Amino acid sequence: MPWTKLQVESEEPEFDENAGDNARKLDFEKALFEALDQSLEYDPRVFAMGQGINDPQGMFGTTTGLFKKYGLERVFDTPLNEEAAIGIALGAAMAGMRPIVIHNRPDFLLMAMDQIVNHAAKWSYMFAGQVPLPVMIRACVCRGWGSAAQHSQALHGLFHHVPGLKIALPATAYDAKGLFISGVADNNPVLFFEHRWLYKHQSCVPEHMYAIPFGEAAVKREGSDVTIVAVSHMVIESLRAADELAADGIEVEVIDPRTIRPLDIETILASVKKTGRLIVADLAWTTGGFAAEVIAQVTERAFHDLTCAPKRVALPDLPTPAGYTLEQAFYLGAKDIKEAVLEVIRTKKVS
Amino acid sequence: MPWTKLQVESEEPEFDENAGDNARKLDFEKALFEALDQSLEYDPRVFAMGQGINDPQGMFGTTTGLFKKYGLERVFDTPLNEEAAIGIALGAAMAGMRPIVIHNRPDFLLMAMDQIVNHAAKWSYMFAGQVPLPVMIRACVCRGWGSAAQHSQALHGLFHHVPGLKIALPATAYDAKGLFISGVADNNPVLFFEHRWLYKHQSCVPEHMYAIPFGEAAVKREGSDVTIVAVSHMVIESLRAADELAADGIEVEVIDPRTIRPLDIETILASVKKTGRLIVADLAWTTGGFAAEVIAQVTERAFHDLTCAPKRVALPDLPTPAGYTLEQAFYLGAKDIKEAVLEVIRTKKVS
Amino acid sequence: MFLEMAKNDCAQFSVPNLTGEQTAEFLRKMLLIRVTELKIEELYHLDEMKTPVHLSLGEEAVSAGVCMHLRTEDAVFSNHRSHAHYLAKGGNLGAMIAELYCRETGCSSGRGGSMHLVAKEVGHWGSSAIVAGATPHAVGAALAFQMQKKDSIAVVFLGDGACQQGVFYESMGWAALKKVPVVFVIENNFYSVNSHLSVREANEYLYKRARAFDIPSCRVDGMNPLDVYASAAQAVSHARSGKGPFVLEYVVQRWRMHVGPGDASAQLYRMPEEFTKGYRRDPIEEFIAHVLKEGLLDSSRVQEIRTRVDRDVGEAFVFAQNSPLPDARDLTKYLFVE
Amino acid sequence: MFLEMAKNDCAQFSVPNLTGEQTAEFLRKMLLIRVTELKIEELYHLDEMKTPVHLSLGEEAVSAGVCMHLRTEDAVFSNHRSHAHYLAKGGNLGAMIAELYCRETGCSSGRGGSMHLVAKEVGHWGSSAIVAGATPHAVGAALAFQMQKKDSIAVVFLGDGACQQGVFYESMGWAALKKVPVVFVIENNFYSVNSHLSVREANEYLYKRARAFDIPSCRVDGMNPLDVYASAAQAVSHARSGKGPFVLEYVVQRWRMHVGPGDASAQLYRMPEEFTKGYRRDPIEEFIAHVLKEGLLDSSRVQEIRTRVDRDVGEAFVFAQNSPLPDARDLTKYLFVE
Ligand SMILES: Cc1ncc(C[n+]2csc(CCOP(=O)(O)OP(=O)(O)O)c2C)c(N)n1
Ligand SMILES: Cc1ncc(C[n+]2csc(CCOP(=O)(O)OP(=O)(O)O)c2C)c(N)n1
Ligand SMILES: [Mg+2]
Ligand SMILES: [Mg+2]
Repeated sequence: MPWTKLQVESEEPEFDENAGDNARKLDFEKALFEALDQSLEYDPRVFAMGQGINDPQGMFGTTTGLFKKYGLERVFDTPLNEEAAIGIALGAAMAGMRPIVIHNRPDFLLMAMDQIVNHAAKWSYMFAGQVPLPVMIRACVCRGWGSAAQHSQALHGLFHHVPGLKIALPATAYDAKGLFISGVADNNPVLFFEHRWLYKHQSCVPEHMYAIPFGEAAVKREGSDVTIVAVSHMVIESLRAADELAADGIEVEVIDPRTIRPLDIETILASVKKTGRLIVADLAWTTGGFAAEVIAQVTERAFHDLTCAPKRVALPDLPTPAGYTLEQAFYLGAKDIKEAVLEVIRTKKVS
Repeated sequence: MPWTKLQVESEEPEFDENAGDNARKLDFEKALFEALDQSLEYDPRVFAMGQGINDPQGMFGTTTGLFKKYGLERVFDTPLNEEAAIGIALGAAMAGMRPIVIHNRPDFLLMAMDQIVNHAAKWSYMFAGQVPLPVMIRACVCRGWGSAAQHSQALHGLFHHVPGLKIALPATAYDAKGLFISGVADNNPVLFFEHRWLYKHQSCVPEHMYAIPFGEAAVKREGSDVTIVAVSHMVIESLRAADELAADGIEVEVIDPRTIRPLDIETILASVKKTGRLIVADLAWTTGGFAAEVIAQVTERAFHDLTCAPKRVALPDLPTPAGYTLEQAFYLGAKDIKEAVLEVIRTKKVS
Repeated sequence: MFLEMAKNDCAQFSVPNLTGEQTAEFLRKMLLIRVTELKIEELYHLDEMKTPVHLSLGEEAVSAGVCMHLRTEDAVFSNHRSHAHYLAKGGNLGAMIAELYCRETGCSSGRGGSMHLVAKEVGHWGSSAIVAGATPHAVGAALAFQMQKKDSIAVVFLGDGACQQGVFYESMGWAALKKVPVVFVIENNFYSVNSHLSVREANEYLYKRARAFDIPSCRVDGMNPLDVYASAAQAVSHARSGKGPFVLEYVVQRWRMHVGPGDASAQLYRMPEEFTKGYRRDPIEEFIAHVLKEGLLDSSRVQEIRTRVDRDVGEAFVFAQNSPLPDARDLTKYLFVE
Repeated sequence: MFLEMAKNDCAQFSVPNLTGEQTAEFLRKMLLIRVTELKIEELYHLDEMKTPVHLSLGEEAVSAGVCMHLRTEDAVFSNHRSHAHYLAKGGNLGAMIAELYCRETGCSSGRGGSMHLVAKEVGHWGSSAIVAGATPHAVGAALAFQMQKKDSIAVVFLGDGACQQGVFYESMGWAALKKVPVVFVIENNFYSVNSHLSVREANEYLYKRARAFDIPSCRVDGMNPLDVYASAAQAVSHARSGKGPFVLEYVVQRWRMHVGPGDASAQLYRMPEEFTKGYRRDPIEEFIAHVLKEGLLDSSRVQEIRTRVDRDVGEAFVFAQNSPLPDARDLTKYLFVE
């Protein structure tokens, strides 16, 4: 199938109820469903598997009933293991298939770390590009309701250290569909992280199959005072903060890299050149995470564009507590982003 | 056993052949052997296990023959698996033992990622500190000789993202022994990474059992022009670079955090305050690694102490190539550190 | 379907000789689990227990019957479906309910929630919500007991799903090699969430997995408390007497949804006939009928036990509901132990 | 000791009916492995092959005998001890030797080294140096063949050590469930590096592991090429005819150190008597004696094969030694495929 022939898009259309393709708003989960459905339809080499994929709930509605349309050979439930499941996907990819492996939570990917890090990420390099592994691995980050330490981790920061993987974290329904399709089209292993709180978010989603290229950030809001780089659900939180700050006359620029590997650092650097201030809002632990990397790259490459210390809005370095009084203190959102912005705004420019 | 009563040290003694305790130089590997031997001797709850631990070569000489002294119940070979081995160590720790699990290479720890990240790192927090897991996991980073992508990884950067783990990376024989003993004494899970190229390095190592506290950096060389934060074998490379640079009148300060979790950021900040320039030299991939974290912390907390962009000397974001012509280009050392120093020195101060 | 399965390949046991006290204690354990779970279910919709609960209703005989043979010094290792294991081993009821209410007085001080219970004082060192995650812990504890020359044993509870994780096989291999005192208890309820075993395994007789390592094993009707009791006696004494590991597969019925309240028959999309009338068995009612018939207990004693359990459960909920919540200022506490 | 083991529980096979051509090809495969490995060993001290080599000397019959039954479209999955598998499946000899010399003309362009060979054109999609790492790949490839309605099969070679990794069991479970055409070939040389199986397993009969999943399996004397041939024929045709997975355990002798050249008997610290005189068997010499005796080949044909193999190996080394090294400027090439 000519996956390379797919229409490439990158800017989210404005919703316009009279404008044909742009007249449709879709849930994030429906956008993912559509992307999977279209991928299965488009290329018989694509198949999808995962624990409970054929449940009535169907992985938060993103797979519901697809096995009826494509058969249990192409959409199938799996034994309860992760290491073999991912290794099997790799083997099937070697043999010419394009598997999609679905996991409920990134926490469970740790069982398959060897297959992902020692195998998937290295196969192209070790064999000089001769054996492509077009495998996409999906996992849904969970939050809240006492899910506790083993069922709530946002682990993109771990995988992000590993060369050879591509990592997408969509924040809108539009991006979700386009990045999903790019991920399936890619001939390399792709990790695709969804955040559970995004499933009901809506945006304008064209019906046709379109691909959003990896490594192209989206400026989700323009502004001149502070640059916020945010991923996944933190994009939503950042936009919320930006709205409130605008009321106080502070114009925040919100950049969503959409993929953290590859990372579109140029768009971030251009923004920091303009604003002089950088905040990175991440879903994951502070130490050693994606936020640290963005700060390192920006300070290495554009130190003199920064007028004050960069700042991370990222999780405290702790396992997730179960109790809701602790969860409230643990998770960060619009309020914390707003505070961070006010703090860097207060720092006077010294350049 | 009163592990808390152990003598605490932190500064490496000068070698002095007339000075009793300081009259002895020891190989890094012998220092580790001695630390393990003394730990086994000191506390009957300590035991050590690992694949090939009782080989004649004995984990690079660090375990050789110890099973004869302590019996096969306390120093024993294991089945060829990592996930169960580490899980078993955790279970034994729950039941009151203090296991040491030895792995030839960090690459293999990926098999046990679930036990390390989902279990060891979270047990204290999830159960409100009621169930201590005094487990030490050792692994030796390999380099060169065509070891290739699956047998050469320095993975401390992965684990470093995970709250609940302590991570030591000794660079000298003296530190190796003291950190090892601190690691065994600790009531929490500890990862202990050795670099294969260090085993023949010598330093002054007291015979008695001493503990080097985690979270205390060592200033391995004082200097006023540039701060280099380096770990493990990169400390040796940095000191080499520093020697050469001193000949050109450039005084480099080399700081070895010794443990990256906990990290002694204060010592690093104090140094940067003095030098205004920061280089981080790491064994691991650049993106999302320990070096990024140091830069993030320093720029967040001491932005105005920096007079120029910080810099990373860390591995290219690639799987390790097998071929030696590629290995030469892949690995970094004194030469690269020297170049980085010259580059930041060239940047004129703008404060 | 389940009834047939339960007979299928299940080992036969002669009726165990239970004293009146043992009978009463066994019944109390089962009722404690039953009444607690029903109460959780009853109150769950109030949204005060903000943590996912995996109920063991229908499966009570296994936890209770196995733990009847355990001493305080023995260790149990549990999973996401953890309440029954915790209670059967003697974990404090109030501390468990408080944990579900995410209170500071919870057994894990509100840090763990329903899937992460702990009761150190009775040999329960914390349960893991990673399927099969605790399996090697049990082998490690058993190894420690062996090193310490104790005659304690370790028991780990695994679901049928957990038997598909590689670490279960690695753990059996270690256990056989070291001949450690561990009993692997498989609660085969034929489901992993909503996925029936038949879509996950070619061979549903999970006790056969142990044959790979020459570990003795058998399949038992887990809905029959007497069979559970008798089979566990055998496995525990095997392990305790130094003969090494044992694997018990109990065929059971999970009455509820995978997580949360709600009748499973409404949701399980495969083989719902398993849950239609005639197939559902109640281990507790079967047991009571048996003990009354055999005169092991009289009906007033049974009533007395019921009353006591009801009271205990009621008190536990009151304790939990009135307990303080964790203070957000203590968020970073417990990352490490001293 | 080994001899006894080889008899112990080993399945018996009637002598296979080999044509002259098959005999010649089987012999050629074994000799190719033998001569190549000996040459590597001979030149290794020159430090020009800067990559760890795991030699299969002594184990040649297994790779050769199994691959005799495979087609180009069938896939093999290999491990750190990869040379024999690669050669037996028909991988290009020069490209392999060039890989050991870390040359750009190597099968992996000098990126992989000895443990990471690849020969896509003959169904070898890259070997993993993580013990058991490739096991699920074989199941995945077999699943793909099934989906693609091909009659190809997948074969994975595992050591006795690899049988201790959980993923082997997970993979068997999947293979049984999906009934995919995969053959698991265990090369049981009783050692993982220098650790004897007896310190790692209670039960050394590895073919029994398959019983956990009702996968047919047998143990075979892997030092006897005829038995290897006959047993592999059976397993391969089982898999190819849609009957699902098969597990073959071959008992073999690893003559050399775990890694690098050198007689194993000098170093293996347990049971060195296995390697003392009288116990060592040579599958190739046994095979030649047999074929000469049975008149399957005459001695001039045998000599011809030897000469051809010697020449091929010699040429491969010359090719490799004269090949260009990878250019450091290409370091970042191949992180991703297009
Ligand atoms: C490694 C891992 N994978 C997936 C899950 C998600 N999960 C939680 S419980 C469960 C089902 C477990 O089934 P089983 O072991 O049979 O136990 P049961 O729920 O039937 O008691 C699954 C898939 C998990 N917790 N851990
Ligand atoms: C997961 C993992 N653990 C440890 C190692 C180190 N290692 C490499 S080969 C080997 C021995 C393998 O033994 P076996 O599977 O019997 O194969 P053999 O070498 O005998 O052919 C070990 C332990 C590894 N490569 N991968
Ligand atoms: Mg179940
Ligand atoms: Mg072996």
